[in-house]
Amino acid sequence: MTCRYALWILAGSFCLIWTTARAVAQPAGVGPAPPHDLVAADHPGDNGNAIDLKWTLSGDDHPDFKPRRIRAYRIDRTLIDEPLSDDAVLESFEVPYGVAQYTDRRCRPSAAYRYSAVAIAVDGSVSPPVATSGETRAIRQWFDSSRTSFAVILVIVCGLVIFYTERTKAGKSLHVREIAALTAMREAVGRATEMGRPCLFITGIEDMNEIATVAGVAILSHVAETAADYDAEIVVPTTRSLVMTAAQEAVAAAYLAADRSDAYNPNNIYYVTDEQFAFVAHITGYMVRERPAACFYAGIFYAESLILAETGNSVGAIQIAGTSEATQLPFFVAGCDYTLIGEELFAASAYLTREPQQLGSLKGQDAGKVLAAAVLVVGCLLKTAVVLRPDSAGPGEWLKFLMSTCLGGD
Amino acid sequence: MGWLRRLDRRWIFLSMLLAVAIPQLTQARVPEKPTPLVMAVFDKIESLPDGSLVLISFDYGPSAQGELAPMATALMRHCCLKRHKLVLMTLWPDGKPLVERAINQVLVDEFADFGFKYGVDYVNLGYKPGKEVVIKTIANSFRTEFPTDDGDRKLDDLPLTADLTSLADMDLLVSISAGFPGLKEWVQYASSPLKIPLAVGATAVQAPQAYPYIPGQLLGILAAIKGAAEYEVALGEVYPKYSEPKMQDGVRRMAPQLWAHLLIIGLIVLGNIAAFSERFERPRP
Amino acid sequence: MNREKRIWGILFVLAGCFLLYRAMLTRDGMGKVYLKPAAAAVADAPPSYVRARPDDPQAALSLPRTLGIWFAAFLTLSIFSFLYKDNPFYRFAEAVMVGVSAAYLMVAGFWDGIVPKLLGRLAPAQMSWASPSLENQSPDWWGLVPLVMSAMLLARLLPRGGWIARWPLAFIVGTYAGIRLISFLDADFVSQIRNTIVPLVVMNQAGQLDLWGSVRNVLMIVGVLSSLAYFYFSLDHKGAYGVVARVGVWYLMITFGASFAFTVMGRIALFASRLEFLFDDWLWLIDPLGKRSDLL
Amino acid sequence: MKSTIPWLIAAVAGSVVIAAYFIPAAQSWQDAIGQWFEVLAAVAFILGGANLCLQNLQKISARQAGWGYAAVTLVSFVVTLGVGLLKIGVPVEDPQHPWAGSYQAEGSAEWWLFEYAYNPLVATMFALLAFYVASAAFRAFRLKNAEATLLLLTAFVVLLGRTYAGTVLTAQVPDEYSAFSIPGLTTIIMGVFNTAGQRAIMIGIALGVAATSLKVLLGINRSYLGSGDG
Repeated sequence: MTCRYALWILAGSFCLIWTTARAVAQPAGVGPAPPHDLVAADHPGDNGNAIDLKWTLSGDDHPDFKPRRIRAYRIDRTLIDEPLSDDAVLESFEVPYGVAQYTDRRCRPSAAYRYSAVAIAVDGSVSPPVATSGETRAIRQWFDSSRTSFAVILVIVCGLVIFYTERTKAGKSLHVREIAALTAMREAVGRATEMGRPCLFITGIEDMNEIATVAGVAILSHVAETAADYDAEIVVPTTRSLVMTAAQEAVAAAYLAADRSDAYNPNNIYYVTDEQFAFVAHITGYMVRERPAACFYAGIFYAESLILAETGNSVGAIQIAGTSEATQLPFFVAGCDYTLIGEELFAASAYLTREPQQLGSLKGQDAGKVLAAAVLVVGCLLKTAVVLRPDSAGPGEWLKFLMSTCLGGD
Repeated sequence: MGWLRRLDRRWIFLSMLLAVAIPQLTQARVPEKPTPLVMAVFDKIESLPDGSLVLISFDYGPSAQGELAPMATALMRHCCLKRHKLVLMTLWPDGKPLVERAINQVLVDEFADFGFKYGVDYVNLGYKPGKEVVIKTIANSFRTEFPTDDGDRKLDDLPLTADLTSLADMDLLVSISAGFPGLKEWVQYASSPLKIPLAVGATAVQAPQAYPYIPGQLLGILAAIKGAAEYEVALGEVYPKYSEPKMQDGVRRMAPQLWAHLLIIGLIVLGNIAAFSERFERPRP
Repeated sequence: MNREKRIWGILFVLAGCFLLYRAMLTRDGMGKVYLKPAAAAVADAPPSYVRARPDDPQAALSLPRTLGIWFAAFLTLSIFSFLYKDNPFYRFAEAVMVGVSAAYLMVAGFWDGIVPKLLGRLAPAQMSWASPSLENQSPDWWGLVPLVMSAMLLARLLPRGGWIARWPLAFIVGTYAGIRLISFLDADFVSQIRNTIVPLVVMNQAGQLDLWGSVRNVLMIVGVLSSLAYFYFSLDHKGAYGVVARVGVWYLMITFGASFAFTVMGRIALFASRLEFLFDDWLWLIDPLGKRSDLL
Repeated sequence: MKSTIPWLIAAVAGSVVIAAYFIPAAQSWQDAIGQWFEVLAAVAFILGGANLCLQNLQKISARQAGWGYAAVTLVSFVVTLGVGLLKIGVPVEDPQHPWAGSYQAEGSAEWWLFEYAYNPLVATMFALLAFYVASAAFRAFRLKNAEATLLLLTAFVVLLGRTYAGTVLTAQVPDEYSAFSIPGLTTIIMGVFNTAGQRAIMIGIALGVAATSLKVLLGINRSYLGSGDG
């Protein structure tokens, strides 16, 4: 205990000497006005490593002062109740002029800190310090409160998907509209069979950590099953080793499901290179030499989309593409026979399987869109009301609730 | 008009070659005028107090160099002129040599008179794998991802980075981006949560994706080679030395651009003439 | 076919003559790289070299880099030749590209991934030969997780036991399903909705109606809603709903047209920079950057 | 059955990650997983590399058509891998740690391959797009129906608006109507129509990703594990 007090005194006097020394170092009366009302508080809903600081700007820090008088604020942090170690005794950070808050994110959980702040003038002179009144500790919380509203949205959206999945599993029938690109897939494989030429399937150029690639592999497994049925050859060059692994599993299983395990050739699903354009060089070379009758692109594509689509077009292949990369959609739309636009890529496997659970998830997606549209409409109307009747409090309150509490904005 | 419908696409290829090669060989130039989105970036760099901390992330590989290198150079030149401190990094594995090249070209060679010192005026953090995770991490702490710089020197030993804790210490973030990870990730994980101004240079493909973020989450944008050209012009207006043709890579490349655009517009028109002539010559049954 | 071959033969000979003439018979030649020692940026760094003008007294011809320029020019032309048709040059360049790029990225994966993030974490002291900063760090046993998963993944190479490779794959797909679920809902779903909430009527500073601003906002909201309607799967595109979906398609088409045009720009810039490499670095036909001073 | 355990792994791992997003102490787990994935992807290169070698060796030994090119691929692969892993030609900065230099330091063999093979090849392949854009413009942009016309007109205006030609063509438009000049129209298209379209696409994709992720976690989609049932 005594030891602790000694440390307190030591730290305190150290602070005192240090600040006095600083104050003495420059002629009195030259320094700028200090900031005041420095308050420190635990940063809410975090892992206990941040403390929020707020203060009132120095009297010399005003946008009207030209030239500017204050250059920055320096905040010094003292660790109070732990043995002196070299990294934690005193730490300083600077924030620019005009800023009256800072979140110190380099705190240790539960350690006690004291802060002081000074204003630094443009000429380098320093104001007298202002300090926090007591000690502040960063506390570790269990739930990130800043993400509450998002948690609710997450539960609603996922809940909608699960709800509709369960409902369709229970036998409730549902209707989904036609997507031309998907109907055309079977035809394309059929045509390849007739012409005795291979089908080319590319699952994008990203790895398995992208959901669009997972969706692409799901579509691959259906196309492969059709190909196995029709006895068409399907070739899957990949740009990632993990995708190759997954695609091999998917195609092997598809051949098994079609009872054609004997016809499965693992050599047709192979790795080329991770480099985007080297991969494309290989694919275009393959296309002009082997002249596939059908080309499928499903996954994430970047600039190569147009090279693929144009080359495929020049060899006369039927081309069906789908990507979640909005920037590449125009090229697929211009160059391919059918295109799955954005969300349709993710809906494709549900369409192709026609399994009730999968179709249920589509319904869930639709419900999500209705929700989005409803929030949008309500939000816009509220905002319009606020603009038209700036004096009445009602719409403003509601809008604030919607934007900050529900959508987690500022 | 039958020939037009049966036109071998190699003639189109040839005309594209000529449209770009001829203006290049004759070194034609077309004037440019900076647009507001470019000026927003220019004014920001110009108005930051001298010696501010600017982080430039080279989020592109060699394949996008043609579009992005001129703006990287122009932005770096501007920062050098304002004596801003530069922290350079890349999120793309093949971007690493590009950062080194830019340093050699601009900081070491071109600004040799300014005597910029490594570790004092600029630091090259190099490449770290991890894509968007790197941004998320350095938003809280630089040292978790970058305990050392590219040359394995400890950040604590370099005067410029010794006090650097996180991205929040930066006065301006710049991402020169050709895709993922790039501008979108910088918006999502750095500029939005930390509220630090972010300027981006983007390839033409990326640019439309950036518009939804302006002006809330994005300061401004240099879109493709035109953005670079406009920036060079803006720079040349304030610092006359940079209005010399050899300092204006982007402007120089706008002449082939103009002719190629006109060619493409011409091709669209021709294509439609071909389509209409077909309808005309073969009346519907 | 014969005629085509003859024409190409003549073109090749002409091009060859031109190159020979440029390289041998002109005063300055072409496609050469000169270097000079650079002023060292870091005090104790080994000497490095920068490109120099041929007329610089310190300049020396660099043979590897000169060869490099010629090799790069050859590869560049080989790729462009594909536009005419598939040919042995293109096939050669394609083969080189696949081999070099696959290996280059593997090397990067090894030195930037496996060494610091796997070996360096498990045995930092032993790995300090590759990265001196690891010397004083202590092992991080969490590194065992990726080690075990890697071993499972490599089990695919064994004649039996390939099934165990599905486990790390499932782990990756599962964790990223979680990560993407959250990040897409947060960044794209919620934040895009939030960004789109704008007033239908805009007032200017003076409190008067800003007609143009209002029209913009209305157009924006109509666009987002109708495009969303296009993606709605449960209804056929018929009747009044069909009209809304059609408006959505129009918006999407405008979006695509704009994206297309924007992209064209970039593509041409890239092509221009390749031509610049050929004309400037290799053939020395132009010198926009003044790299060879007034030698041209 | 063979996909049940892997599915459970995926489901548990995914759920834990989602929960971790809301627990301050666990928020860094995502980063750790990201690093594990980097390692795993780097190790997976061995699978890809083995597959690449095997494919090409098969072609060579079977003397398949074009086996010579397979040999070129194999040789360039082995050479690049060798000089990169051995750091051949990397300048030694610190004599105590001769292996500490970067594998792609300027002047090294790997750097040469990057600079004079990898880089020009990749950039040229990318540059081919200029030609394909031109042929697509000729072939695909036809006034077939209302949708195609809109696509075409927009492309037309923006193409013009992004060059000096656009500025010149409508230079006579007075300032108060500048919105109707070509650069003005470009700005409106980008700011209003493009933004609206992009946002709808983004919202749709976010829902699609969420549903697909859920299908992975719930085990409805196991195709990547080789379960043929979707």
